[in-house]
Amino acid sequence: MHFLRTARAAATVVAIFTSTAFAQNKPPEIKIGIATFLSGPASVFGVPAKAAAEMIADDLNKKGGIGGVPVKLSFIDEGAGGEALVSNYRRMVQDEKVDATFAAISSGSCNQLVPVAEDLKVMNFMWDCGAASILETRKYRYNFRTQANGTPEMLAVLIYLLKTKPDFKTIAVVNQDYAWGRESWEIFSTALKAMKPDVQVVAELFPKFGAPDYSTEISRLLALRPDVVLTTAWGGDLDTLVRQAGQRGLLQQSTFVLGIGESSIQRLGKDLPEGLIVGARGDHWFLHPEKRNDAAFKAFNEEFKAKTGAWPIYPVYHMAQAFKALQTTYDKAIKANGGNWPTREQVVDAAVGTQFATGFGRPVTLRSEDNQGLEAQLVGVTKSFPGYEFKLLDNMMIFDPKVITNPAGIRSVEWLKTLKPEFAKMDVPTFKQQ
Amino acid sequence: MAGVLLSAKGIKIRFGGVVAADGIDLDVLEGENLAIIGPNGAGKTTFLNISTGYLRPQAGTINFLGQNITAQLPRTITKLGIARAFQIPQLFLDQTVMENMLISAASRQGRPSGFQALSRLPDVPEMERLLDLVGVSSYAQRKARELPEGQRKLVDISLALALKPRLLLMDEPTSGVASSEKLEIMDILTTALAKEKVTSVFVEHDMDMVERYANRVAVWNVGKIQKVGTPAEVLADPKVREQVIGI
Amino acid sequence: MNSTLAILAVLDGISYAALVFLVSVGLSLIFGVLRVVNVAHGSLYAFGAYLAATLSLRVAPVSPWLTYPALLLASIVIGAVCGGVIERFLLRPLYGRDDVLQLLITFAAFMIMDNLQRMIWGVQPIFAADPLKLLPNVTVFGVTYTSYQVILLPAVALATLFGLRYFLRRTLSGAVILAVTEDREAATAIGIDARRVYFVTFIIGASLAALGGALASPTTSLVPGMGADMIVLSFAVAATAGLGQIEGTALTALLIGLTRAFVIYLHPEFEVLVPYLLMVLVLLVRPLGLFGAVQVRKI
Amino acid sequence: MAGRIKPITAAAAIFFLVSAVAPLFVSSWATLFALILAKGVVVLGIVLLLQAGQVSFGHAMFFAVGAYTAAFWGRYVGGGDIVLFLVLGAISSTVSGLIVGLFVVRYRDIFFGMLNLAFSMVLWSLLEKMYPYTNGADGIRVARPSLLGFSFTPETFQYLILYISLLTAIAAFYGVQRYLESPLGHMLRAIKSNETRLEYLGTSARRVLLVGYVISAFLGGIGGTLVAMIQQIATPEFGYWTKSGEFVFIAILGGGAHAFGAFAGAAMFECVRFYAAAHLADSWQLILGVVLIVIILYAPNGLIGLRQRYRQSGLGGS
Repeated sequence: MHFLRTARAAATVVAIFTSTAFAQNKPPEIKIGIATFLSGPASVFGVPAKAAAEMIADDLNKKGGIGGVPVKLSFIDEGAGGEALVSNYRRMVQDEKVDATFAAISSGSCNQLVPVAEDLKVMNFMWDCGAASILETRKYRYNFRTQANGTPEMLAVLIYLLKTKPDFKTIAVVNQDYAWGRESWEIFSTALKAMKPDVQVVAELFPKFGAPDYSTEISRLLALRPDVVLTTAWGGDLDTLVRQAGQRGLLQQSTFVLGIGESSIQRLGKDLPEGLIVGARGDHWFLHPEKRNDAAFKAFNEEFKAKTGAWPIYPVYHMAQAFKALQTTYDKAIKANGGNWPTREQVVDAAVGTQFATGFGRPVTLRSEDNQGLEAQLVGVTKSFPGYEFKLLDNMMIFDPKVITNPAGIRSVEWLKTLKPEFAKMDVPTFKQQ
Repeated sequence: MAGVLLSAKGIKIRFGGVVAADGIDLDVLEGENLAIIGPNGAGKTTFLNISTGYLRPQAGTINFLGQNITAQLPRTITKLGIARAFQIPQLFLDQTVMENMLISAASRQGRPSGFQALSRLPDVPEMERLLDLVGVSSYAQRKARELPEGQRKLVDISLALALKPRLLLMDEPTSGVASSEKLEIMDILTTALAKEKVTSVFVEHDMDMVERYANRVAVWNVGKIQKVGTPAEVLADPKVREQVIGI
Repeated sequence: MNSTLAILAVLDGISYAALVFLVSVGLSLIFGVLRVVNVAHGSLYAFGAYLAATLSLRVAPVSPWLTYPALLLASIVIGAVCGGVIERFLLRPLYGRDDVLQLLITFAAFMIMDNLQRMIWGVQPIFAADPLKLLPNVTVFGVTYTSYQVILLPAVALATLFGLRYFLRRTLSGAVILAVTEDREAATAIGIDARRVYFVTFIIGASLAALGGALASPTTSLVPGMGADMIVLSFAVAATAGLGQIEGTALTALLIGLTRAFVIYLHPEFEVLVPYLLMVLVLLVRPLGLFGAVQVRKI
Repeated sequence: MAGRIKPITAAAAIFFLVSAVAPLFVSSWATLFALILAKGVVVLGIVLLLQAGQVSFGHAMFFAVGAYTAAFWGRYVGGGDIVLFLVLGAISSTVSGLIVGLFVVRYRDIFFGMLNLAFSMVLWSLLEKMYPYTNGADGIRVARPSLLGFSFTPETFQYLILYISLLTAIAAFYGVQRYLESPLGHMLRAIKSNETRLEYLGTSARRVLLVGYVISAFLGGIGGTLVAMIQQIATPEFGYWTKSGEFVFIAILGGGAHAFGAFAGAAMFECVRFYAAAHLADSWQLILGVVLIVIILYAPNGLIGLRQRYRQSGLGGS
């Protein structure tokens, strides 16, 4: 087994090159590798998030960086496809020797990169991907999720629906046919069955991801006349669906629930009517009712608007959250190390259980049992307001993450099955758009 | 009298309105060189196509060595011992002449290997002999594409000979060959056929060739056989002279 | 499923078929004449859509009615410029060479155009619905349709079908194209400039792809990658019909459109499978497609 | 002829040697080279069919079959071993190659390509749509397998899989080389230049093509299994038409005339993609497209053809 020996020798070589343990001098920079969509449909999230990352890094470095060390970013494209993504991620970690990575937007990418990060012993923040299962199946040391997952996100939307429209009898779903579309419906429908068993599901439609045309689906829904239509689609798909449905009167006929519609509001402009229930994947809204008068929050939003021409959407806030988490973690690690620069492992130790103020909403905690972030959820309903070319959210509810996130150690679907109708009666503060 | 090798009975075929074979009866005898003549469109090539299974007749049967081969696949008929040479040489242009020959040899033996090198087949000397016999051995290592037309024609015939057939059907073996070379090629060819003990049928337009090389001639006209006989008999027939040869 | 739903499904199927036909027939025409499968066809579709949307958004503030000529202009510009460049500089040097190379160079064009599209128009979805909104809605059994989709699109498709038929069967240029399709050598022998015919045909085919895109643009969000799916779909339609068959392409597009619509009503899970499964089944039974004609090789 | 083959074989030997040694110095190359080798194995299958003048625009289906074999095993049986995966991948792709092959070898040229495309798109739609079994578009994770019962750390595994890929690639290269020189291989090439003649020599062209097709499916499957283990995932994208196009692309890039073209092309393709993605994240497709056009227009025999052309001109013609 000659090659095995060679391989072992090689591994030793690698180990010598990569491990940079022991007494640390302050490095010249903290390198952060970021996986985001720069191509493909999901670049509607990835490109604004990249702009945000660059803006945040600039601001951070102007203020002296993290613990006095400037940050340096490098990006890889999630849209390049599986193999290219993994090889580029490895290159970033092994050749560029980044100190931490933020990966990624799609749960598919996270599924691929999380084990790689664990293998390569690099701290990774899942900054945007939502599949609950990733952290439920295994306990990771190096992987953290700096935001919520699909379970509280969908549950918040569902409870909002049950609170605001308690009498609906029928529901249909039109979701993109991939993990998020399927999983979000599984979460939503499981919880719905548990909390309101009498509702009838009249159609489950999963058009192909990136489908250019929903005419037939819309005809079918127009004929079926469900009380509620749920979709967790996003990006171009959601835009197309909403516009085609609006054009043909479907939005007026049924109550539409856009599970993660916050990211499309500005783009849809006048094509988005009033009265749609919209979720935001977290408590993200550029006019967040609890933060809207916060100077730093306003400055961030204005700066982003000036830079990109649009108000921030949730991936922008998710990116910012990852930075806040990193900053908090480093500060904590430096403090724990008696003011000296921490090793990589010490930084990872510090990340466990960190609570950090995002500045964009309520604080987030990285639950120490499973490294899952606990993030509040904001849901509202669309309404026109003077001075805006697009709809704003009104009657916003902000949900407490500790209540609507499944406890560590219980798989979300199992937990959702245990919910009772009374669960939806919880007290949730409601905010008017001012 | 030698035995009957190939026997066609009542062969009929038509393409749309054109009758290409209208009740063809013909026996090919062991050891002979039978020439087929006739005007263009008389159905000569169609007869070869039917005999080798490229076309399926609408009526009639073909027997070879007493076995019914009507509408069998070309490769099945080839396996039984009928080889064919073409009016336009059909070679593997991207391979060398020797490789062409060895493919033919490997085909004859069946169950070709996927691992032994072609160039190491034990048939190499035999193929060299055949190429030598036909007079193209100097081209053995050249790509078939590089050969002049006359030589291609000979290689085409060698490919057929490599199959060790009982019967060789040739479609205008000297067409496309400069007239100065025709005699030489036919000389080489008939010598080789005699040596290999192969019976032959050849379609031919050149009456000189027919006179010199055929034992027997069959005259085709509008899908029918007008006359069969020795070259002298046939070429003396005034009707044949008028309608077929055009004198 | 009752008869009302069946009628709804037919309407959906027709409007889908109309768009698919426009794109597929261009592909089929190009193959019929040049014997090239144009993999960049989907990109021409996407470029047509993007340019149409860009122009529409420009002219809509002046008068929304100007968006219709804008759609037409966009398809002609894309067809002539992109189609012209592909034929003249990529395909022409390869005539007479291996088919694989011709196919693959259009694949290269597809990759480049896909990338250029992102560079020119960015990655954010673009939407220009003015042409759609100008036309009134129609209601069938209480279900609302846009007349753009159920009337205008099928009308354009029919006009294209009959226009192409007329052009090929009744005009001199069309006769020349048909002559080249049927026998290139003979056509060249009687003095037809085959290279010009190729050039013109490719531009017509490319314009049809772009027209498909332009007409689709008011109904859908334009996003990166929209071309890649269209090429296989239109290829499936053209191959199922028999490459080069114009009327056949129309009937096959209709067949696929209707089957797809009924499948969405009855078994939505199998929607994506429909065109490809039909293609496999048809090709297994009729290798030359439903309407393809056999050609015997002479030996 | 011997003079034509030998320098290429030497180039192949150097290439394999570099793949074995270079990653020891740059650790991120381990995965890069493993991918190049695994894809080279798939492209060998394309090169094989190119000998017969046939282009399969659906060969990614066997790549996907190989990859999903490993993925399904991990998902429904659990665990897994490199040798087991390779054997299973080989079996499943060979069997599916035989089944699909029985249909497609009746067709030639564009029809062959079309039918392959159609089959692959059916497989792709099934992988996409059978969400409960396949996870749809997200694919199935392939856990790091053991080797003959020994399990490995991630650092060791990336080298292990590199050397497994290398051994597979060398074996495949040698096998294909031998096959192309054999009577069956020559008959495969004969299909391209004159199928009618082949039939008139008493050989069934369909059977010859079927053997070639099954071998090429086998290679596709092996390559797919390797890539699934290297990437630790299998997704429907593995079977999408653009993937098939990519394989044909690589074959033409390297040069379809010789087995080494597969590896030369794969190396070029992956390196351009790897480094273009690193430095010009947004234009790797553009670069690859331009490279392909230049190759097709100016070096139709691919990268290995370039070398031959250079050599011929160096000899001063004749």
